[in-house]
Amino acid sequence: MVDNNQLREAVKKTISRDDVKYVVGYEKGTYGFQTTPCFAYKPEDADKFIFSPLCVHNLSVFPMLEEKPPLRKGEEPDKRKIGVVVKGCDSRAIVQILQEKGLDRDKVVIIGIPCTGVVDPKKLEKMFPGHIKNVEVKDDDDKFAVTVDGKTQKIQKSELIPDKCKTCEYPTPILYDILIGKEIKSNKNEDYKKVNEFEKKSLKDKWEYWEKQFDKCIRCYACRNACPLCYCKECMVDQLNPQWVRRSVNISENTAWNLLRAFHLAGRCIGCGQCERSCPMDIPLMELNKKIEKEIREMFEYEAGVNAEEKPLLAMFKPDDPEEFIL
Amino acid sequence: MKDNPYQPWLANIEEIRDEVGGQRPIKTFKLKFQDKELQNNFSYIPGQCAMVSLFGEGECFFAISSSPTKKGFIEVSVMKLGKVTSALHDLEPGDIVGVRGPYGNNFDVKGWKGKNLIFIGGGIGQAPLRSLINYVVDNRKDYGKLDIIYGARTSKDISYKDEFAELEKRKDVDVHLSIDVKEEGWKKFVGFVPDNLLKVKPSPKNSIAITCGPPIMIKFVIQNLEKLGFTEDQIFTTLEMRMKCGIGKCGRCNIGNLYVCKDGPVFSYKQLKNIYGER
Amino acid sequence: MDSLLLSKNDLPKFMTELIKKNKVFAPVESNGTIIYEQITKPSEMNLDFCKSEYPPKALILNQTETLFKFTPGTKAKIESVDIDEKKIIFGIRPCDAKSIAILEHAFKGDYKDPYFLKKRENTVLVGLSCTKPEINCFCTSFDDTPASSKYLDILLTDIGDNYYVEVTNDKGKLLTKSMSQLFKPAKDSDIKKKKEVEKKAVDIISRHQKTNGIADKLDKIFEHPFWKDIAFKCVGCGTCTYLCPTCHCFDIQDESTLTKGARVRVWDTCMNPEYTLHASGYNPRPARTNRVRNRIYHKYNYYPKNFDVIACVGCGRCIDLCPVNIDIIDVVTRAGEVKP
Amino acid sequence: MGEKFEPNIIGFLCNWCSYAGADLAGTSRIQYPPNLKVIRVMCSGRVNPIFVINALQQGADGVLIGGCHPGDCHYERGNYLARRRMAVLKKLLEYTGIDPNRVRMTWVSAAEGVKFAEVVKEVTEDIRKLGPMQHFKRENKW
Repeated sequence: MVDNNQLREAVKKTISRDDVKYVVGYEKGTYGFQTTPCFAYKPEDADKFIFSPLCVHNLSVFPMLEEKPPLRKGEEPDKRKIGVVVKGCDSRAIVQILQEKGLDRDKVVIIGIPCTGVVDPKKLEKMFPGHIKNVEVKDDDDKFAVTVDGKTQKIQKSELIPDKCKTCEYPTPILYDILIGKEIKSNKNEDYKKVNEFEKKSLKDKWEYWEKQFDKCIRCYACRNACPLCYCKECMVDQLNPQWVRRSVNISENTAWNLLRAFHLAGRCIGCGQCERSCPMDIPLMELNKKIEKEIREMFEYEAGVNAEEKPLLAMFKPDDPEEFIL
Repeated sequence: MKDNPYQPWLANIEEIRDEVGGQRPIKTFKLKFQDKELQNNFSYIPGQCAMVSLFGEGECFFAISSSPTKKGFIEVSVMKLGKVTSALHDLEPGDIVGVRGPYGNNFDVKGWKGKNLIFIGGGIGQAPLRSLINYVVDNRKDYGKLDIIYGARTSKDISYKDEFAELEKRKDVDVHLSIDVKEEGWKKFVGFVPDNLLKVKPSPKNSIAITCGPPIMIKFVIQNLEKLGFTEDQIFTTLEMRMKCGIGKCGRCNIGNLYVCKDGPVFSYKQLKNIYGER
Repeated sequence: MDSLLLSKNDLPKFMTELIKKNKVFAPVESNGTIIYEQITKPSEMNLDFCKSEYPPKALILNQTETLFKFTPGTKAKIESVDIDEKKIIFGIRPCDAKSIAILEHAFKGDYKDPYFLKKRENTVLVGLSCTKPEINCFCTSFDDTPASSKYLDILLTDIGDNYYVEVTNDKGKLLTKSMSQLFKPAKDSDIKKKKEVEKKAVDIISRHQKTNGIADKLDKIFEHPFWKDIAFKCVGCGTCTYLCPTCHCFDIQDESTLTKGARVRVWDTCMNPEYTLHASGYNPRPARTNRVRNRIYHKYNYYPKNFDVIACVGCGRCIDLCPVNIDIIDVVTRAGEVKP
Repeated sequence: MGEKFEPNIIGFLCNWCSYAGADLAGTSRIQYPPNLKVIRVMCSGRVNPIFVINALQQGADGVLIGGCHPGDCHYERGNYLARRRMAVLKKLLEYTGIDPNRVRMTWVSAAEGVKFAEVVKEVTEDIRKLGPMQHFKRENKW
């Protein structure tokens, strides 16, 4: 359970520093159970900051979205830091970006929040449909206390949390400047149950499943744009010369896009689930990401986003990497 | 094709002229429609544009740089920049391209009769002006004094060199060329186009100034024109944007509620001041 | 306008007849979401829904459309494509039908878009009144109701045992006349029942957008810092524009193999920086603020200026699916309140 | 139908070893199936998975990547990096229901003409058994 006052104090303190441009955190959304990213430019702005199990967004995407307009003559670049409120999983995204040198450590102030699991907005909306006002969700040990129109109901966490939280190994941010509350140790274990289950299927069944999923894709690239780790200046699908993936929407191009997106996050995806949450067509993108995560754990004993000093997975090797598939 | 604005007519490349070499070369393509009747009926006014496509590569929106007074062909000048323009630069005479148009509005050649015209161009921005200059020169008696101010980075970057030489020979046209950086053997003005404009000092009386070039140049040219006493409805410019359809449907070239492809590319400074939007 | 009754028991018969002679697209449940797909028998339909996530505009303004075919390279030839397909969209909601009428403004005018207009002409819209609007529906903010027949050829409204059928034009009449044995004339009591159903649906809608004078207001606040406030949380995912039933922007690209090719038009989104990027590297809309503002202005200022109608139907898709809760109801209402 | 299926295989061979190995096989007149269409790359590390996916899209039934033996890479580590990449890609393909045997990798040195021919034989036979690649081939339906 996070104390909102403590969070606001920390944000106030951070934004009062001269070398901080703004702090990004969460505030209440415009309707229903929504929360939304919010920005503090001055200490008063901190008063709207909250943290609750509804804060699902991975805010570490915002430092990467910063536009760098060309400087006018004699103009100094804005070297101030950006403050980010992060949960355990979100902090791994920052670690991973630091590892890839996408961001300098002294460009961010990390306000860490030990997280005991967020809710899956889709599951919540299904259970309590159609509520616009007067709703709240609070953390209550192994339950969520969901308040709707003054009536509070306690619901087992396992019913509402997304899959990623069920097996979360890093509830406390790995890297932080300020920690709100006490560290939490995880007793959970990533067992890749779903992946193992799916692997047992035949190739034909697997393709049948994915063909249906990829067929739904409308190639809006929301998965890419929402992902904190998709920060390439020019994405390979936007390249025109050569044009690897055509823009027309059909199973061939959709499959190519989805496979390449997953591959480009190999050893980089930290499992925040932002892509799947943003997908308007509900494609289970995390299943692909988890599969790769499992394989690199098994093959290379590597985990993304835990050690900023390590080299990126695909930029290094060990002489004894598995090679039984090589002729 | 007539009832489908997306489908281009086929045209043969008659001739390709190198205008400028170097990093960003410019070539002028002389195009002739395969359909003779169409070629004879294809009418346009200076300032209008056409969509030129290379099949398999894509389409680009260009100002028609030839004058409608020269019949039997159209010309476009292309700077090598992106995918399509690079592919166009690899073409040879005889190759086939697609052309659709003419699109957009035009310079008010009728309304400007009897007025003094000042053309201020920079770099590839001369293309739409060239069409107008040739038109005006071919109808010379309809117009007052003509001043052409043109600048490029170096003397090698000056486009339409031969035509400028021809114009310079004429007594009824004043040509003021400039280059940005000092060069041996260059006897004309050295400096930026807006400065050359101040040196030439055209009178605003009964005059129209038409400017086209890089955005930064246009900005300072307009400032200097106002200094010289030009009012905002005496200044005209042409704009460019990324375009795909050319007919105001695809949405990307809007400045406010106007589409540059359909409602532009020619705008008076008065219009530009009154619409808001990114450009 | 004709007012008729169709017994609910006769709906399958009606649909079977339609399918016999026409390509019929209807709401179908697939992987937990509703999409409009071609059906071969009435039982494939699912009419228990509010709206499909993927807008039915895609049946007229296809996401991928072949403009024409060609032989690539420097010795090109062109071949036109056939666009004469006729179809019926059954179960389209009044809001989605309105969106098609709004889109039509953009595609007619000086240059007529044959692909959209032909398909529009060849499509019969058989609508179904919406009886259970969801939390983000706000069609009533545009003087419309979930049971308005204005933009449809035929509108069916569930009034208990029967569908109350409104036939608004000749296109619709042609359909109902060919199966006149299935329809009975409606009585005054049925009209009353429809009104009740309509009122009930209207009452469910609890979110409203203040659109009064919004176009004029936007004229005054283009440079307002308010837009930065709104846009800063945008991650630029583009979901709002892809799923918007009134967004019409597209990209045109050539696709080719060595021997054949086609010019293809695909949906595009103004939320992508690449959308306006010039070949020279210059971008007139480089920042999120520019792009988010352009989206709102296109709908609430440019469109009213050009075509006298707000390009929003209040379906709420962009609000439902925005990953960061940029809420167009809230944005526009607040824009109406900021001081210029 | 009735015509025997001849697989189309794209080979990305590294300039320093595998390509030279293929050359040796040729000059030594060792027979190997003509199904392999070779694209020379400077190093197996140059092979971006996008190449592989794109080849499969454009009508290849299989892809063979040839590099130097571990430790022999002209650029010291290119083949090691390629090995990691392809290991991940193959797992990903398998997970989505595409037979990972369509993407093969081999170490062939400049002296191994015989090995090269054998590898091509094996890969061709394997892919012949798998049949044409149909999962996400471009249909070019215009």
